[in-house]
Amino acid sequence: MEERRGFVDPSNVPTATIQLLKPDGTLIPDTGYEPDLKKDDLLEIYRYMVLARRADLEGTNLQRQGELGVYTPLIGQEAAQVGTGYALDEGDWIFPSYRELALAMMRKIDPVDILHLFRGTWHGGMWDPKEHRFAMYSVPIATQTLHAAGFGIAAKLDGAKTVALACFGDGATSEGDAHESMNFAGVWRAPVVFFCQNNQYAISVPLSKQTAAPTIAVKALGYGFPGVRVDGNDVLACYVVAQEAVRRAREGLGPTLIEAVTFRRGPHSTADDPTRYRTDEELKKWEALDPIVRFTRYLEAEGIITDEFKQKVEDESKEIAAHIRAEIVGAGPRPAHELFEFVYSEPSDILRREEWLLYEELAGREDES
Amino acid sequence: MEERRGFVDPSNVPTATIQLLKPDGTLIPDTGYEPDLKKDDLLEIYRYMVLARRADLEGTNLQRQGELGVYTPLIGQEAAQVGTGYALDEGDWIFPSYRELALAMMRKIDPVDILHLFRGTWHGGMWDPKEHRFAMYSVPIATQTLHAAGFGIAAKLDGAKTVALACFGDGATSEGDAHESMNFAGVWRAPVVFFCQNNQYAISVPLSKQTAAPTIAVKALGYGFPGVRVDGNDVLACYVVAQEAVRRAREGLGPTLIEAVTFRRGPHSTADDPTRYRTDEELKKWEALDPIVRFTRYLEAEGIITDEFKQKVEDESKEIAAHIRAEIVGAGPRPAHELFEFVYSEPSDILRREEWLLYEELAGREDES
Amino acid sequence: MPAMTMAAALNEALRHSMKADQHVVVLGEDVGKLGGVFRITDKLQQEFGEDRVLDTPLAESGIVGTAIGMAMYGLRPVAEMQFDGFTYPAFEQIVSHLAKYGSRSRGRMRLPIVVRIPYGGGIGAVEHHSESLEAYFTHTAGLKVVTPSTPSDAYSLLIRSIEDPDPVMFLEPKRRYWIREDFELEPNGLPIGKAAIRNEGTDVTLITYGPSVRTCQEAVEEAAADGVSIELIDLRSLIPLDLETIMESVKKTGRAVVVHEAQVTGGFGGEIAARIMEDDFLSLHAPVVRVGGFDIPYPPAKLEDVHLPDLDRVLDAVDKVLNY
Amino acid sequence: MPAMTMAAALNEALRHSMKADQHVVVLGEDVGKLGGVFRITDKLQQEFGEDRVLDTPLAESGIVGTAIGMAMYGLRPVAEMQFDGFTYPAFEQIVSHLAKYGSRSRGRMRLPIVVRIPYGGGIGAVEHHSESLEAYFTHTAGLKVVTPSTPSDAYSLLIRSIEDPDPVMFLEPKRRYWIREDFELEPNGLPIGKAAIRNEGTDVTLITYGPSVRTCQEAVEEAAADGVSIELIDLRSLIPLDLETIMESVKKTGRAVVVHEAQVTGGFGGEIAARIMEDDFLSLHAPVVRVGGFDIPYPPAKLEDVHLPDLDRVLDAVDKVLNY
Ligand SMILES: Cc1ncc(C[n+]2csc(CCOP(=O)(O)OP(=O)(O)O)c2C)c(N)n1
Ligand SMILES: Cc1ncc(C[n+]2csc(CCOP(=O)(O)OP(=O)(O)O)c2C)c(N)n1
Ligand SMILES: [Mg+2]
Ligand SMILES: [Mg+2]
Repeated sequence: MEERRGFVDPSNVPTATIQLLKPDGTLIPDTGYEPDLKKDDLLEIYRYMVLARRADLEGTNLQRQGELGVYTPLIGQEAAQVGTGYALDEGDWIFPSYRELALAMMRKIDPVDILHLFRGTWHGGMWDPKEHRFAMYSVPIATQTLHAAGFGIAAKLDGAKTVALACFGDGATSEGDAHESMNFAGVWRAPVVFFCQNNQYAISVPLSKQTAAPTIAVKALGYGFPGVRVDGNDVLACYVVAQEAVRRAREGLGPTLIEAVTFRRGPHSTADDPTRYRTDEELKKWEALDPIVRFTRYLEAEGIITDEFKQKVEDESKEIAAHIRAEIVGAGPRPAHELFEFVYSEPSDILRREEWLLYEELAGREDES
Repeated sequence: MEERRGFVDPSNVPTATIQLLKPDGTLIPDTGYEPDLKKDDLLEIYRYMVLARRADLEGTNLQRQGELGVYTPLIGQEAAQVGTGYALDEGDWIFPSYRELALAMMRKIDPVDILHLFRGTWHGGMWDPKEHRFAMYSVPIATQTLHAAGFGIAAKLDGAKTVALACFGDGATSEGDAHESMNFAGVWRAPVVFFCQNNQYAISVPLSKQTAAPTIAVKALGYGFPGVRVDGNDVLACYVVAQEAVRRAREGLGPTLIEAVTFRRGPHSTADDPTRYRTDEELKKWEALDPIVRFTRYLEAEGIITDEFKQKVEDESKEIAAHIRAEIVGAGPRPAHELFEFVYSEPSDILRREEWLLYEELAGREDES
Repeated sequence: MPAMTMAAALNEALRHSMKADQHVVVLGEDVGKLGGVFRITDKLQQEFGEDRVLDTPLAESGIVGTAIGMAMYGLRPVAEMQFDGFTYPAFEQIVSHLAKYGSRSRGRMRLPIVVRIPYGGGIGAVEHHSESLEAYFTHTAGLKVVTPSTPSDAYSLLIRSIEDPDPVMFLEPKRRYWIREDFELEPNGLPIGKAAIRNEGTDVTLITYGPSVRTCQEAVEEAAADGVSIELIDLRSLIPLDLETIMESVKKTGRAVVVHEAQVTGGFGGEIAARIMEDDFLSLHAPVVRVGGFDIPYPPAKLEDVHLPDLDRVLDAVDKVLNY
Repeated sequence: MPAMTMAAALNEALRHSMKADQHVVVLGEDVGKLGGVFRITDKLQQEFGEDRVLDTPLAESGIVGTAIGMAMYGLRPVAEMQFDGFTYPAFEQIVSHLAKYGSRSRGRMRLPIVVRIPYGGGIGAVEHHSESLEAYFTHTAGLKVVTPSTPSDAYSLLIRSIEDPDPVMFLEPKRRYWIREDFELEPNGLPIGKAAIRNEGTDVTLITYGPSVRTCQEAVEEAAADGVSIELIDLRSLIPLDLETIMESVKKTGRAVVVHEAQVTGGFGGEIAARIMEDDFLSLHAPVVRVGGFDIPYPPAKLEDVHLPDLDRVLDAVDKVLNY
């Protein structure tokens, strides 16, 4: 970094982005990275990306049909999530925000359990966080990054090798909690991978209005650990970078900040109208960089994937979609008593009273009808 | 900055500190900085440092005598504040935390008005912030940095050339508000100078436990503006660095983060017991780096200062101390009605009622006695 | 003029204030190009430019904290919190500075800031988008707390809040954004601190505010059909509180019910109930009964209807105080 | 054993819990080498090491947020907020996660976290060091809110709070840190959620908690000298609230006064007053009267004595309900 009379200068921050695959799917030579992925791994990665996209589409469809209150589409970010998730061990924990469908599916969470959140069945989702090592969805921006930091610090204190993956967006980098989490994790050199999906927008706000930083990755320097920019639509690049970050974490070298440069091709949520703030060209440009197309071309060119396998995955994705529809369409609410059941380990007297009041009301409603 | 396979790496961050004066007071050649200070300026800087130290000592003394509830000594940080403050214009605004006595005195605030805060006469202090372009003291750590950012943004929107100086400590850099303020100011390229007095400790917590960042200055990169480390016990270095930051701000180039490396030689506050967490050697080392001694040696060696002038300043400082004692010792409380007067522009009915209640109580107390 | 929604009325109020005073600026997440997620700031950036309508980074403490700095410079910022549940990151700036700066500076530095917050439930939203957080502010001296229930009042109260020299937490009942009313675009005569009697009555005083006013209006009609005459008070402003209007009504009716969406325990209803009792115990023929949400985190959308006070819950309470 | 201060009792409670359960960790600003600004964590880092007693960076949202992550890992964190007024940066983590994670996860992820907060006034401190913030938490479903008034209770309640499976806001009445009591270092029989009757009486029920218990005890004695018999209830836990003990007493006395330091408007006193009225209006011979601070930001030290409820203000209220 050049020093202007002793000043550190943002204009000298490297902005290069790690890429292994060109958009046409050809492997870039001499990147210094060599993914240690066998054929089965590569096909599994392909499979997760395709399944996630299909389940995601179903989320959007179901919202359009009135079956979900709202939905936050993932489309375009499959490589970032699957590449990163593939670098984790089963026992590692994932701390999602609200767009981590692909990561959730990699953790064997039924997408139905995610969509129930958006249906309004239950806040947080319906899965067991301990069974899946996948925290509940977290809507308040950046707050979950602190949970990941705390989890990582606890693992470190415990001498465990568990890694925590903190998922957040470009907009989230502006929140105080994102700052505090990276700072805490840095101080303890905790095994945390900070995984920022820079999809260029926070609802309508483009990155240029979110921060003047030359990259998001450079923010890591302020916390004393490395940061890296990776092409978020290149699943192999996302994998190798995450693998390095996970290795560092597991070996006790501390956190890494990954900035996966990608694009949110859908609306922020189904309630959003992106035509108000972004152009068609922008969208088209990123559609041309589709992560699944890119990876498929690579697999095809290398002769790794067969039409048969593609068909198998296509069939599986249809099954998932059908399963989602079957479970979500017309699903009833949870029984009302659950509202009182989980507030504390034991409901208080006042809560019990209120619960009785509700039953009386509900009985009254039934009498009327 | 070296890239390790595309990673930005904190181990390559420059940690050099800008210094113009050696501890023995000799000028370092070829620093690239040439302070544009005339003799009168140099003497004025000397004067402020000496007066601030004396007023500060009086704060500690008065607390020891039971005249103040608590006091947060400044000793050791005079150069950082006076050097920086001297680079500001009169119309620029200062946003202090609670240790900015020297800056306050440069703004012609009567130290008595500061000490009344510590006496418990009035929260915030007794001065008029608009008259002195000096915001009220701010105790919640880092919160005032956002006020400085907002002020700077407003000035920018207004096309004004006013600069906002945000004062905060090394510990404050951990708070979300410090992050958010630098990020906001960066986005608007607002005329804000972020002035961090890195005095090595946040109460008992040393910088090494506060952050793993190689420097505080490097945090600026994450907000897209320059950062700089300066010897905070070298008043000339503090001046030139602040001058550069103020110039950038005034010319519309945006914020700068200054890390003034110094030491809090006193306790955190008079309620604190530093023997629990720091060594005598550490203190001694920094006493040897005393900023006033260093600057005096320089002024003497250059033949700028006379014994007569020193005496004059010494006399003035005694007057100030006497003035402080005279005003503070035994000072009565503010009249109780003021508690109600300032809550809103107009007290509400309920407040008026409560005020009456209080008067009845006070009358009752008098009856009893 | 044709009937206008509350959302449009708020938009017009902002427009009015921005035209009337060039020191008024609007800031928040997505308030610019997008016009806010509820379109309350729709087209304002087009009309007034990026220097008057600021899309901020995603940081609520930053929004309120910089608004404070802007006010110190001399502006009159109107800050938007995108949803109730995202106000909490700004809590320190609100409680420790926004509420206290006037006092701390001995009245020399007032902060004429409005913090607009769409609040309350009933819109089928995901978590954190349906919070009734007014009680956090009514317990914080130095803040004014205002909440309209009709489009015309939304218009007036927002203009008056922006003109107010003190910080105002302006709570917008988001489930009522789309109710319509036919009214002149002129601030009405009611200042902040004055309640509105939405229905005169003699049997019971029903006290409420914001989103629950509508529910209570239905209760008034339903009760009237049963021959029960309810006096309906819409508080409009919780701080300052128009105790006079409340007490006059209770003196007349001898019975009172307070309704809000927030959980009952620790809610503002307790404050009103306690004040009524303290001020005029002897007029009361029955205890003041509170109607509100349960003491649970706001429920998922599919269960919010069992949580929110509805017509029946209000009428049950009215019955209870009548038949005490 | 010799009389012990509340500060020392809290220190012993932490020591006991850390010995009893290796998952208990303590974290906060200056809790390590310094032992906390009030020395509540004194010597714990020496005894249990830096892996059990963590000096954190200066960031309260960070402290509570990482405590949540630690609890998710399986630890039982005890987080210290250095002062009441510095809890606000953590408000979002407290309200949006600490309080709600149990519900959100359908009971699968409970957060057994204690957030210790020295609170209240009376120590002659500078701004933000004397806040009574309990009402913010009592209005937040999912939190338990506990506050001791004596050294022995501080000891018991802290141990029980650490054992509790739910998040507990543990409010320590800092002006009472130095009161002394002679007691066995054994948790007493009273669980969280049970109030203590500090004095049995027949004429008036005086309900209070935390720092005000002491003030009310003086009032009890003073009133007794005048022949007035006060039943004094120390709530110990605000959430859950021991309504049973309160109502039994009020049924007996027919008169109640509630005392706290917090500003009256929106304070927890309103909740108690409203509940008493709702639950047993007919037993009341007089309105429940609230005694508290004024509706102003906490005053500067030199004026705090006129603000804080003192013996006289309590006795005035007792007179008022007696002579109603
Ligand atoms: C604390 C908080 N403030 C505001 C919101 C409203 N909100 C929801 S998503 C969003 C944008 C998030 O952008 P980013 O972090 O880039 O994630 P992305 O949605 O792009 O995945 C905002 C402002 C929120 N959920 N939480
Ligand atoms: C939000 C907040 N948390 C905690 C405190 C208590 N506190 C007062 S000063 C201080 C340390 C500040 O350290 P630093 O920022 O380095 O400033 P210094 O005191 O060294 O000048 C702490 C923790 C506070 N005032 N505000
Ligand atoms: Mg984004
Ligand atoms: Mg410091």
